[in-house]
Amino acid sequence: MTVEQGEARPEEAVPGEELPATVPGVRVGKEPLRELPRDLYIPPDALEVFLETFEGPLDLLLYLIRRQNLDILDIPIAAITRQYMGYVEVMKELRLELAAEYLVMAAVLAEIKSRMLLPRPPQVEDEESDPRAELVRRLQEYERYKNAAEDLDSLPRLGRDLHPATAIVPEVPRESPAPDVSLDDLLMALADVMARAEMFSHHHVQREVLSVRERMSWTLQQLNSEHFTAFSSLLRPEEGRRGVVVGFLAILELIRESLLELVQAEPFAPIYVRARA
Amino acid sequence: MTMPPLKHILEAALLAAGDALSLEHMQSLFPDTDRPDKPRLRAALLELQQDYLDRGLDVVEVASGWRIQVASGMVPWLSRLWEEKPVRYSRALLETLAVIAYRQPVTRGEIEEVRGVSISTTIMRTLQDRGWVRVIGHRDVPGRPAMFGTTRAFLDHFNLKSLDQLPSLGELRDLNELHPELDLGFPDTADAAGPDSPARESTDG
Amino acid sequence: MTMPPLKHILEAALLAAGDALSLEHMQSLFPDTDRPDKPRLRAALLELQQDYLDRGLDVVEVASGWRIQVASGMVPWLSRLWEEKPVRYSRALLETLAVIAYRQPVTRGEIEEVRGVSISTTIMRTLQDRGWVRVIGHRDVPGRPAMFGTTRAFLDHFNLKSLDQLPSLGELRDLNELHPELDLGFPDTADAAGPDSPARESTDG
Repeated sequence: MTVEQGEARPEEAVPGEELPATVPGVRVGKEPLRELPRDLYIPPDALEVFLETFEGPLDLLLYLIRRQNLDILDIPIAAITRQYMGYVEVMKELRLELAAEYLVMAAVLAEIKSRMLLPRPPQVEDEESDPRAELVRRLQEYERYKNAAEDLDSLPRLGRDLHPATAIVPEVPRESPAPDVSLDDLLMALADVMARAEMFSHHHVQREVLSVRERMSWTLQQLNSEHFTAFSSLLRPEEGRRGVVVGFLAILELIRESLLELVQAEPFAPIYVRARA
Repeated sequence: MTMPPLKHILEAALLAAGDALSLEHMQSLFPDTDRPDKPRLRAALLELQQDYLDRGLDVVEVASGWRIQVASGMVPWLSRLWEEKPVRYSRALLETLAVIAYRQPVTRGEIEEVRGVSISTTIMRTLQDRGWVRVIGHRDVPGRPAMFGTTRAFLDHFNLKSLDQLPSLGELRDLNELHPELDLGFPDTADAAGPDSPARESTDG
Repeated sequence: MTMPPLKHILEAALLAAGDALSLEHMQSLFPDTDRPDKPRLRAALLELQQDYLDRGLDVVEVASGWRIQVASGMVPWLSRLWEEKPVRYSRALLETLAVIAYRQPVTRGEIEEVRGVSISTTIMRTLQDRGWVRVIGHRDVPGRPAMFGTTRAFLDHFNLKSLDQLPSLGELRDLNELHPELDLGFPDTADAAGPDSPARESTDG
């Protein structure tokens, strides 16, 4: 890698290249790149931005090749290497964070160049003989996907070119007075809790005797007149079927004695209980 | 660029937004030189409404503007649409939301007091992320707890123009959350109760 | 409940979903006794397509089913609908996505080999978070690196029905096609080269 470094100072990195005014097919972001730093003397900040537009060494190389309208299969290795090294040098001088890949590529280029300068033994004639072959393959391969990425970007896509059409689904309309809480509804709630109680039945912690009265006191203690309490929370499934029945009877009794009031918003909605003030 | 009929632009905008748009917002879609005034917008929206009459769609005005929604007659056909991936809020979340809706402004401590259980941070975050609930101030007591209230998005979701259209607490609950697999021999009364069965009760003190 | 026209039910369902629905999913909306078969569904969707012709809407089939979308012709009118500009993806992300789309299943090492740079974890995570890319297996080599592939969501997002609708990849040419005089003094080796040099190369990461 040290081979080339002395040779290419930034100022002369791309000297005297015949550059087209615009660079066909080369884009920086969305905009076609209009002009290049011919002598690489551009403000460091701008250069940084310029270099950041490259997606790595292959991209930079492709750029160097394309901007001279060269065939990718016919890279003038010496010239390209010199230019490439120029950019790498600049990046190093600016202490840009230089990805290791750039240095690896520099080494690869230097090696190809040196091999091409060496006299070739005449007997080596197979297709691997051109030391550029692997580089060309990688460049082509990369270019295919670079173009594919552009194609992908130009496909119509959701959120940019297309928008999914969405309509709101309204809730089922609801207005009108609440029905009285019927015994049926109460039974349904009971059934709900009983069903859950079944799941606990195998625990059977203790079959303590629960009197309805005791349970009424307990229930009253759970309630106050300011807040509603979920009916189902007064029935404790873990006590099993029997405990739930006792709890239910306690509530019925409290209602009968006008100590509780029940509220249910609509059929099958949860029932709430509150102590009468 | 020739301009498509106004009603088609509005239709596309409302469907793309997937939400209500105010008349002002609709106006802002147009260049200054070609900005329809509100009566024209209204007229176009009403035209759209007409077009939708025999279809499953509706154009309605809600608190934050106009929106396109599926006509209520169509809703029963969609009941199975989300069966595969139910995004259903937990009971705890719905209860919390209800308390906030009815008692706003309300602090977290007050919600917890009403519900009798502590409220997970996740629930409060979900409600705020959803845009239904936001902090609307701080109670002037030690610790200055945040007070929560509901948002326009909340009203829109429930198809309400204002808070006083809110039904009773109990109604906010989903009927389906009642365990449907009750098999304790009770007669199935589900058919007896229509979804529109009346329910308006102020459970709030 | 009398049944509205099939196309209106589908329209309402697709708009309510706000996303693509598969034909199977559409079928599941109907009771067993009255379930339209797929040709009938297709016919209704094509009818809807006709209805939309002069409007700003499209009914299209993408990878995960059919969806209704605002046609791209309407987009100029909607550009001010959203505050933010649509997300623009970085070249690094698009190139990575392209390599995955065209060469799947592919490991991260293989992607890096093609692109000549290491790929940030952020990019892989973004692609996966967006649901466009997922791990579809592990290469049976030391380290068992994950192999990535694209998802239906990727196809949906790019308005594609299947991978073979992707624009075709450019050709690879052979170095030996080159005219000998352009070479830097090397003898012409064109005759020595095989006709189809392999485009695909297996490299382990």
